[in-house]
Amino acid sequence: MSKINVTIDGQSYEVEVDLNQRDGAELTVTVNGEPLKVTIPDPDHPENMEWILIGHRPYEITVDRNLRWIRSFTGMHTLDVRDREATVSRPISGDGRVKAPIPGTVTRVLVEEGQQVEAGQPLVLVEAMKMENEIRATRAGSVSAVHVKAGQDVKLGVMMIEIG
Amino acid sequence: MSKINVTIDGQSYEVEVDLNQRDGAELTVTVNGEPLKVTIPDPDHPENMEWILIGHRPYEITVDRNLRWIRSFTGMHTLDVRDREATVSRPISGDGRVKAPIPGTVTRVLVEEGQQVEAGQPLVLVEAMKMENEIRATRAGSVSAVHVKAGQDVKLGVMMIEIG
Amino acid sequence: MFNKVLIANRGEIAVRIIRTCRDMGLQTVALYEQADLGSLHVRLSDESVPLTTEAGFTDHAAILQIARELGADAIHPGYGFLAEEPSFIRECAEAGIAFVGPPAEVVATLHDKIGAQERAREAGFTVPRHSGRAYGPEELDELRAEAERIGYPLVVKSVSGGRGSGTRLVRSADQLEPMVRQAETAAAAVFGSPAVYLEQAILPSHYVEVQLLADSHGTIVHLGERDGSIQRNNQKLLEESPAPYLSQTQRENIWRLAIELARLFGCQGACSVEFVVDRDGQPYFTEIKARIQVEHPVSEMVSQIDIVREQLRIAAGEPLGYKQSDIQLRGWAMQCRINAEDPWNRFLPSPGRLRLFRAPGGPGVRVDTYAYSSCDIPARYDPVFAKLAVWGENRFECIMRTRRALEDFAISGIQTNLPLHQRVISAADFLRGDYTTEFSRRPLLDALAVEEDRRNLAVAAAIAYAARNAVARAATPERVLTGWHRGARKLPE
Amino acid sequence: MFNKVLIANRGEIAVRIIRTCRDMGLQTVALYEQADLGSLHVRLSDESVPLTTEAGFTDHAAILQIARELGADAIHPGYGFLAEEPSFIRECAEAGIAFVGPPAEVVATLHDKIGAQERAREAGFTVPRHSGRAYGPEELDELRAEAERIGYPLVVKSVSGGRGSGTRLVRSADQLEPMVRQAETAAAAVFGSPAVYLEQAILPSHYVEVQLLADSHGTIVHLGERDGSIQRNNQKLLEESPAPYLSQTQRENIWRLAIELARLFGCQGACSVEFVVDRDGQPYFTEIKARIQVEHPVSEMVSQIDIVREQLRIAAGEPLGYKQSDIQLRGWAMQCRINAEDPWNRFLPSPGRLRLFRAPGGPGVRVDTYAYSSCDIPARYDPVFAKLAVWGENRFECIMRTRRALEDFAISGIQTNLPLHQRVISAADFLRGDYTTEFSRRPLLDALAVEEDRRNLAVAAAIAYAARNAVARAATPERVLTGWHRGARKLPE
Repeated sequence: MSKINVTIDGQSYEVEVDLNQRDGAELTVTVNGEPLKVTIPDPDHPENMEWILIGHRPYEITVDRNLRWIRSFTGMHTLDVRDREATVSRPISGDGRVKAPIPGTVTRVLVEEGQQVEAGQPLVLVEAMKMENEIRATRAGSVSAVHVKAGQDVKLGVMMIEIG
Repeated sequence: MSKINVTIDGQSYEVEVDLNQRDGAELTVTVNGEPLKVTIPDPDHPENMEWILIGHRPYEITVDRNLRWIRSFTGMHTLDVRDREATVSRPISGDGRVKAPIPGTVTRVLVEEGQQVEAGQPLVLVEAMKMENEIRATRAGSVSAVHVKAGQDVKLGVMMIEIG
Repeated sequence: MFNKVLIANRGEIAVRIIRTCRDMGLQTVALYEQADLGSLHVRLSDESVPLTTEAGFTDHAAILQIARELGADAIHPGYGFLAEEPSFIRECAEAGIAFVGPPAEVVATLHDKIGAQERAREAGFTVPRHSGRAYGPEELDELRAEAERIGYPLVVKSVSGGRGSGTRLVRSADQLEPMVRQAETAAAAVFGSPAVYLEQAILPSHYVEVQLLADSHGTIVHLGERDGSIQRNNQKLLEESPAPYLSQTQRENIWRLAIELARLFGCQGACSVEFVVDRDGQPYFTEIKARIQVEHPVSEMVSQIDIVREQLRIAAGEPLGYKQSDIQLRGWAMQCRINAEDPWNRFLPSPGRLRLFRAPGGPGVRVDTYAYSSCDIPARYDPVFAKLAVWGENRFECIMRTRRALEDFAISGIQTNLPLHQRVISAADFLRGDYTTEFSRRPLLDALAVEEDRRNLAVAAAIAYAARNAVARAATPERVLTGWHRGARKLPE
Repeated sequence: MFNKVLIANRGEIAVRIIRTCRDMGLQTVALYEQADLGSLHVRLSDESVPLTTEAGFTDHAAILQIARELGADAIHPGYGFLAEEPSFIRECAEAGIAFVGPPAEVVATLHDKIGAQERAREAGFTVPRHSGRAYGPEELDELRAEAERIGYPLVVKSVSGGRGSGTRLVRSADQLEPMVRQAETAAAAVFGSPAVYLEQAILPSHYVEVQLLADSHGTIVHLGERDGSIQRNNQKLLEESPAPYLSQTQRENIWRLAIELARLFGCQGACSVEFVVDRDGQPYFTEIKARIQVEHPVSEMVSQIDIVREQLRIAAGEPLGYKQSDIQLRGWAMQCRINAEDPWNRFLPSPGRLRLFRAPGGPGVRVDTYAYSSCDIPARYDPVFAKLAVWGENRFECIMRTRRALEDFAISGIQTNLPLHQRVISAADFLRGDYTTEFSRRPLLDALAVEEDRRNLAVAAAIAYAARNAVARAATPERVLTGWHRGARKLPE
């Protein structure tokens, strides 16, 4: 039995799940204390859980590897998942290291070392998929390092800018 | 370097292949002594070789696990593959054991123990996928055992009839 | 219009009906048996409910119970299962739930095929000679006498039948007994009753059916005719609209007959009036299917009318709102039924897990299916798992496009009848458009490959062999192959 | 007609062109760069040849060499790359290979956008005010003066441009410099030249383009108009035909203007004449695209004419063989461009490997794509990897069906703009059909989910979490979790 607190688009639910109490593909969970029948087509391969029936309602879903979002025909929803019986350490976001979120070519560097920047301020322009894309500051601060220059090809995840 | 004799729909070709002599996805093989350029998109996963370029011509293919047939947009072709540098033992077909080639329900048994049958003679009717399917003798001989009766459900591969 | 429609069916037709319901803004309830949990209709519906009894899709009470509990105000039966079951239609009426199909009495009348032909004959329509009643397995002598009266060749048909199961052609008297026994066995296995009747076989002939829409206010329109002569094992394989061998006069005559027959029987909803047309162009009325047909997409393509939408509108009591002259039939359409069966092994069923499933696309191509990459094709149901429908401005363009689409279909993991379709649309009489029901009775599986393709596929096979060998070697510990292992950095002594 | 067509393009348009070639019985040659080896066009062609030089699809010599070696007698350029390159068209002519598109001089004339507008204005057509010439990055003062003459708001456009890159809206004088710099950077990055010109911005307005077919014998017909007002980042997102806000008089007027303009410029083949239509319904001619457009399927759906086939017929010198009155525009069509980009992360590109790709199907739905389950969406090319085109009898049916088809599209492994499309077709002004180019300038990503869906998805997330935990535990040796291990059958001491 796991007791899990799920916050979706800012709204929280307490869910109790016991995967060992399955009857074939069916399972009863409780949500905020109320029972709810769920059908899991392939619970042994959770990385491939492409869809699920909650009550009678089917959802085709994609769940982020880090459980930060869930996507369905209703769109993408932000998630915060906490296991009430385990200490879950979540990766810390928003540190000052700005990495290339896409592979491409740097077309312009918009900041210099030492410059003050606001969170969300464009730092670098990267051309990828025939589009020019703004890469923005993950937080406010002072630019402590610039690792790229215009014309340079960058791979996914390459460190571009550091904000101190 | 492997020297392979391939007979397809009754026509034989000598093919020399050395997968270690690849240039990226490209590879040169020889067929009946003549060189031919081949492009293999994903040679490291041969079980997933869904398609191949022979010269400039693309083929989407399915190759039988036992190399008995190859299928493409041109249809299905019978294969006989022999490695000239290895002794390849092929499974022996046409023994007297008639197994269920499909799961279904036996609707009628057409032969009795001791009866003489010809190769290709219908032995059992199996209902599957809403169709009645004749299961036929794999060779001529005398029926030495009948393991099923009308009304019985059979699984894939279940022994139904033995011909002595 | 309804609020929520329960679809009492599975497979591609359940997917098809769900799509139109959603296009109309109607909620849907899908049903599934366990074997079908992975099928697409379960995912595409607003609600999906398991059928847990042995009877499954034929369990009237369970289905009506689900409809009531979930508040469905209409039930669409698709084809097969409950589509032509008068008692179920009456139970729907009693439960205050609309049945998407004709009234129970109409279905009952049409279901009695011998009676329906008699009634049509009395009203002046031409029908094939047939036996006056059905016969059980113990009545072989009576059946033989009746066969002599009708004359050979003739067809043995299941009274409970439909969809070709339990139908056998008998060319001469000595074949009668074995063919009747086969038909009885098949009918008993598939429909639960062995009773059969006899009908004059018209050879060679064409199977022609006219697609009709009939509302509850007396308007009946047709959406043109379809040919269904190309069959295998009495199952239609490829259908096209229009029928290529009919003259415009013959065509219009058949349309007129179909509408008159539908009126005679009081048809309502979507129905198909079926004829056998002999070599001289004379149509013989055989039966009316008072439900959606597997091959309805070809009529949708030439008429641009959504037949399922019209079924729902008619069932809700709406008038069609248009006349025959408002309907334009345009271009040409064909449909190939893609079956899970092995053309190289006498078309035995080939259920199993799909590895790859990539449907063709582009202009004029439509695919109806419950399948997708990595889904299961269950052994429990019939082998049609996809339908390829193709439209072209004329028959030539339609054939060329169908050929392209068949080549582009990528399916692995199971065997399918795609190669058979490729042969059919390359056959000379199919290309000429003067084929008959005799088309089906000849082998069609000679290879299409040219010499160069065969050589290239031999190379592909050799590479597959070499690559598999390499993987097998890699899976063997290195030291076994070479005497080396990771810890040994010097030559073995 | 030709024997063998080389397709000098990639992606969905290469697949699209190959399909029609095969429908016409023409052999095809596909080209690919290494990043595209897994794309569908490589597999669906009769022959596929790698492009090995850095220039790839813009390497005239390499492409002509391949065409000669393989005996191609025509080259179809698709859109982008070589579609509007006069020098390449001349080189094709010199090599004796037909170019599927207009003559080099026509393309050169149309490519000079300022010149083309001037010529149209002199012939009496209404055009937006615009700068008399293009300006380099060093001419900001001259550009500023010209901007004052034209007046604000205005649009900065790349002279080499097309497809929206390097286009920026400037609402007031203080924005001019930053927007010009942005446009220059984008234009230099995408097209290799930073030169820009200015055009009066008409706000609010509609983007309307008329699809034409012009043969080499003087016949020009239209296949109706398309709206392209719904954009993101100056890239069209959703197109529809007909344009919902035009009166029949306005519509017929625009058709007539388009045909007159095509005649003025000597267009040949498939081309689109583009207008900006102001609030009063006044159309301003902006430019002519003398090539197949990304959004051509909506015109194919309302006209039932295969535009690629007509391109090939025209290039082979055939007359159209039909008049305007033979063309019936029927129903309504929409197309959604499905892009590999992340709507929750400022639409940054999201290339990568698809895990799942299941396209919607059924009546009235068409998908053009180079993708399939488990293929790669390369980072090297533009983010459009699929196009969903939907037909309905009227606009309401078309919208409902588009909504259904968007919901049924199953794609995982990358992020896509499907959620954005779902918002667009639910927006009130889109539903009313009176939207303008201002539509694109507002946020559209508020959630559509109702409370119950949100709760259900929370449950799904909890189950995904629990299931992953269970697997992670199973992968950890048992003794680590419990203090037990397989060999220890007694309690640890």
